[in-house]
Amino acid sequence: MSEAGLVLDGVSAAYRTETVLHEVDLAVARGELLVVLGPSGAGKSTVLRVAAGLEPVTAGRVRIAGRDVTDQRPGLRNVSMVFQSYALFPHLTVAENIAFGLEVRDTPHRVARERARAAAETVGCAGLLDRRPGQLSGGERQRVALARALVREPDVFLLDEPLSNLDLALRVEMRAELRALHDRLGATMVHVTHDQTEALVLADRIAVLRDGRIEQVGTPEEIWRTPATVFVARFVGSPAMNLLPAGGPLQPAGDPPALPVEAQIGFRPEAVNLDTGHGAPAIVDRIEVVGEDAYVYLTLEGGKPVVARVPTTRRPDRGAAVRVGVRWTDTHVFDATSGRRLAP
Amino acid sequence: MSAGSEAGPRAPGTGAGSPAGPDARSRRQLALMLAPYLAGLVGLVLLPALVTLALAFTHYDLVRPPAWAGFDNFTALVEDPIFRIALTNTVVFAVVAVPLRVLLALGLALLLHRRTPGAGTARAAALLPTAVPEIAYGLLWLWLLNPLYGPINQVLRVGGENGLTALGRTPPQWLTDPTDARAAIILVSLFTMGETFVVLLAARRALPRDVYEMAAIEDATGWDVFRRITLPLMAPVLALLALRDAIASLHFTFVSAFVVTDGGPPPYATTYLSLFVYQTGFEYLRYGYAAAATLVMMVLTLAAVLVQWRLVRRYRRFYPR
Amino acid sequence: MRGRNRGPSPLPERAARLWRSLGAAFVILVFVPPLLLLVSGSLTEPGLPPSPTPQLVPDPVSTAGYERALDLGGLLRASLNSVLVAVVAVPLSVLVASLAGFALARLAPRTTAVVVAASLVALMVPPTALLVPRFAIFRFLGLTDTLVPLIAPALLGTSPLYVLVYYLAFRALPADLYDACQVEDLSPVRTWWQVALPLVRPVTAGLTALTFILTWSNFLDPLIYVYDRDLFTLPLALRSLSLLDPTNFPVFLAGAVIATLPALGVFVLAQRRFLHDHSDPRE
Amino acid sequence: MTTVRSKSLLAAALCGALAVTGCGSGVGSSSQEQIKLLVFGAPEELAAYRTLIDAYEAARPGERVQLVEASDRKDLLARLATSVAGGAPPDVFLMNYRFYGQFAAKGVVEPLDGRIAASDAVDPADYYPVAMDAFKWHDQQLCLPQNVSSLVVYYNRTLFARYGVPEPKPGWTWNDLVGTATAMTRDGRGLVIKGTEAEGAARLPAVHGLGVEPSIIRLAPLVWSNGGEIVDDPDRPTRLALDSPAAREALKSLVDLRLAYGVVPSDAEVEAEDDESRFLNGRLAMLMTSRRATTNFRTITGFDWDVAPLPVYQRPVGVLHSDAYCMTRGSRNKDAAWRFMEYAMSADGQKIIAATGRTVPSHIETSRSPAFLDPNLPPRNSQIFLDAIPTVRALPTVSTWPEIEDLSYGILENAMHRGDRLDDVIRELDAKSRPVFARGENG
Repeated sequence: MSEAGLVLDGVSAAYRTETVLHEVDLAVARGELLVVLGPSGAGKSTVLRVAAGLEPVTAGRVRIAGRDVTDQRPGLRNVSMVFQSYALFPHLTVAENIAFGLEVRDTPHRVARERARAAAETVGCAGLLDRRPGQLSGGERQRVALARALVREPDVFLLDEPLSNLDLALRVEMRAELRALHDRLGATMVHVTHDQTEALVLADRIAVLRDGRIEQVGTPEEIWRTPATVFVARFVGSPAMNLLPAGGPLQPAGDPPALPVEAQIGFRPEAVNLDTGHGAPAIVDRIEVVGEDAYVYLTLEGGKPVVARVPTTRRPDRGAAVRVGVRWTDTHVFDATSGRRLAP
Repeated sequence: MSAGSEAGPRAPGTGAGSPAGPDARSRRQLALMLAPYLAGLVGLVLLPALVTLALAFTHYDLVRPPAWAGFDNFTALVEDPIFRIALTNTVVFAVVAVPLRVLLALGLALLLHRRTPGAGTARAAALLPTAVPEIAYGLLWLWLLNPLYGPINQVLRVGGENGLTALGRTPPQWLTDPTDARAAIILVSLFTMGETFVVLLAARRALPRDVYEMAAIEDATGWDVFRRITLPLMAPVLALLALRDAIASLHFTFVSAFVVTDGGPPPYATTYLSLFVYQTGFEYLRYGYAAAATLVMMVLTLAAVLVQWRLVRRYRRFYPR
Repeated sequence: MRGRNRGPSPLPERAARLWRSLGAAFVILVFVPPLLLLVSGSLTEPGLPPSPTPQLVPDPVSTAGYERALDLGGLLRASLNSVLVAVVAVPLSVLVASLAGFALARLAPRTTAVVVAASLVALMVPPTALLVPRFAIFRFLGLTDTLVPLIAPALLGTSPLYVLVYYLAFRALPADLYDACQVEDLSPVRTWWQVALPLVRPVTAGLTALTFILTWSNFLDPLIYVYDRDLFTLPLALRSLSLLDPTNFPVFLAGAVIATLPALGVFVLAQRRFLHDHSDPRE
Repeated sequence: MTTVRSKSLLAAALCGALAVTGCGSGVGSSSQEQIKLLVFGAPEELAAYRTLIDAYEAARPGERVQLVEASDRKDLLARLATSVAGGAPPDVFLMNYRFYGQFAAKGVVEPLDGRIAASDAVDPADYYPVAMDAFKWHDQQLCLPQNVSSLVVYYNRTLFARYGVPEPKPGWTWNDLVGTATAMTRDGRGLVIKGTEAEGAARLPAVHGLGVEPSIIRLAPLVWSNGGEIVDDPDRPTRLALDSPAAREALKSLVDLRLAYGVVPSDAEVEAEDDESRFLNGRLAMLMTSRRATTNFRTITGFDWDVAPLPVYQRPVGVLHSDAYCMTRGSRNKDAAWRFMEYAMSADGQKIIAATGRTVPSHIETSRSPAFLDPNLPPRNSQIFLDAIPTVRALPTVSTWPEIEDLSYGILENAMHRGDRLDDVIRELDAKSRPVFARGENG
């Protein structure tokens, strides 16, 4: 890995008396876009706030661009942050908002304004410079917040669910722009989200967080193909991965790997085959049609649920008896007690 | 009032949610709900005030029937040295005490709005003097300010000799020196800014937290944060409070001047308009004249209010909703 | 300064908290002594030559000031009257203010604008300008020399300001809430009582305390409208004590303590509600 | 004042409020033949009036008097004016002749000549004429004086004995007063000191020689005694005129008590402890005031005290202090009010008030009776109050006199304590009093 842009080294953090981060190790390479993914309450924002210095650490070190900043106040860390609410100053114009960080650092007024204009152009909000936040739409505010973050050319960008307040179409559009911006700037970015699609689309690498602990760090492909834990496996992907006891009603086809006694097998809905003549018998409970695809919710004998994703045109009827088949090559095996991945 | 960054609430009843507004039955009920207040407002304030203000154009001594006087009372006011002094005293008080009160309240709100050891107690302490009934408060200060035996001057004299302070100076002559007495009245008024304090405390707490975190990331210093964020965000509330205080300052000088200094030390050092009106109206039986002074007082207040209101309006444009 | 919202890493955080605590201690040191002196002064033996040096604990501690104050000022009877007035006037006033504030928040904007403007004008009227015409009204109604003129300001919500505060509070409630009530066909009175009022409890607590204090310390009204000594309220009784010589300070301070304690009590009870520390909303 | 409709609206609202609370009705507003007596005074004085009323109600069953208490003159004026304007005045009020002028001029006070003539109980000849005359307005007797006091010097006999200074004697002069006061101004160790500003800061007197307030009513007898006048024309005054040499000299003598001799407490000392309390606490050797202080001084147990006549400047002159019962023209119950006034003015009523020590009875016979001269109650020398009566003069009666007293007090206080130049003081008194006199009406 090249020189690190941001390193959390065994960082713990607490809110009041409750520990919200447990010895988190995380290294973000320079120029990398890392997405921190996790359900709400997992401590995602705390990771950012600790990196920014808004939250004190109770243990561990924080390094930015090779400097140990653990004891530095936020202003000295040379990071910038985009808040979920954007945190624009309502009483300042867009230009003043963008230039704020420069002006409080005593950058000459004209230089600050020029750089603010340049930053605004970069994110495409140069036409809004004289407006005030109250007059902007959600997407425009988002752009202003981005411009404000990048005007100072910080070592690390911290983005706290910046897309969550936008409607779906805008979110998709901004997602692409954000990725393009990152590629253009080559900046180090840490992006927090609970949206797995956003994470998969945007990230160079994803760190999955659960209850203040890192479950897995890897490229989107690694996260998708080889989830390290049951949690990651089920959190990424929609509908979530099917999970059954290894010796249960459904036996995958092909050569089984060596299995311990207590194991679970997991397979994504895409891997399920309803057309095979063999496999475990199941009853179709309900069907959700989402455009070309249909999700078929089934119950195996013994009551275990399974979801299958099939082309809409080939969906079974509700109440139909089908046979559920899956292959070992599409199956993940987890330890039933620890939830950790066993093979491969 | 809160200057939050998110879209503000719609005015209910006027919003798109209820295009027809309340129906007739509801309107009747709402009118009934408003009725007691309207009766009180009109019957106990507006009509009596109109009567008094009409009497400003008469010679009226509270005893004989009023006689039309035109603008006599007003021309007499212009030439009345005591009125001029009272007016000056009032304006000086308002100009000095109102900003001091608001600034003190703001300082306390900013100091105490967060959880720190002692902050809760300090908040309560800052509010307590406001809870003391006016007359009792006047009595307390009458004693505190006693030039020889009052605790304030006794403390000031600690370490000094022969009735002087440790610095070898005479302690302030609160009740006998005109300047010191004016300062005393201002001091007395400073302790009762509790209402302003509470409102500012609430306003400060309503400010969005992430804006401050943003500023911290930008390494804005305390002064920058205060000047560029806190102050502008709280400015509308501050302006309204200053406005209210300016109006109220015409009234809250009354009891302290009435009980503590009795308008003195001579000549008229703490005779404020409120006391002037009371004296001329009720002690010298020149009610028409006092009414004229009241009218002048109200016109001045109104002018001050309008000026401040325009400033607030100008500021309000920053927050289109 | 205090502008920095969140001291970031442990060290500056601790320093900031320390400074704030020191500041809080300073505030306590400035604001509490006058009240302590009020109590300690009232417990001084009256008639003794005043001590030449400041003392916080009087020597000897004496309740003679209280005895004389109760005796001279008729404070017991006056306290009873004050309580009577407050018990009737304060709830009535809060009721009137909240009803009116709610109606203002729901009525047509034009009506509201007129009433709000009239209320603002009313705020500017000095109390002295109202004494004589009000006397005429109360006499016309045969109410002078009763406690009614002291209760009457409750019709105004005690101060138009309080009505305006309620108005702002009710207006700040989400419009959806009122729409929902309308859909449920809740009458305005029920909306006020069952939905709006419970949502502005801190406002009610604060205004109740302020109304109580204003009513409790009302001084000009009883001075003019009440003749009968048996109807005197506390401020009027204190007024006669205020004419005692400064060296009789234990007596009039005792009176001041008696008048202050109930007001302080109400305030302390109420401030728990409107000054309550909300925990920071966090992830 | 308001339209009938809004009144009835208000009435409805108020009644509604009362119905809700179920309280208020039945308080006050009794339809009995009760009269209202408006007085002001310290708590002890008010107690004296309550005694008088109790005695009256006991002596005349069926009569009811309600005492309306104001705490000071200003409160009394405010109440009286408001209630008169509102159409519900008290039936009787007690007021000093210096202040009744504004009500007399405005026709608030009911003339009493007819009732006096018809009365068996009140005979004008029984009362000191100087007091009766003070309440005549345009030759009508408006009020009946309850007392007739003058300015005297109270002194602390125990202190005089301790320092071996001879006590004041009748016929003593102003110079004697200054000398005595100087000799009685002592520091904590009992040494004679001068309490003027120059040295005052270093050593504050523990005992002051004399207490006298810088007011017109204290200055007037001094000026008169020196052959001067305080106004330009005592019958038709148009200004305060202290510009005559005699008046100027008297004024200088008064302010010199503080500025030159330092025998009078400074303004800060007076604010800290007024003269009456200072005397009461044994730290004032002499106090120039009227009979009114006696009630308070009778509570003194720690030392012996007495009164001496006012010192003579050139010739003996005193100044009248007198309060009277006045009946309001708007009273609904004038006969009952008159019956009470008759009682209060009778020997019985006068004795009750005199027994409190507060008054010198205006009833000549009572003033010479033990009710006033009781040798067992201090001051032993009460006779000097009576001796002074032939020489007392009244201040001019002008309807705006209260304003004149207030404005002159401020100016004189600054003259005495701040040392304003006398010429400026005299000019200011002249200039500022002119418009007030011009607005006034004379009786």
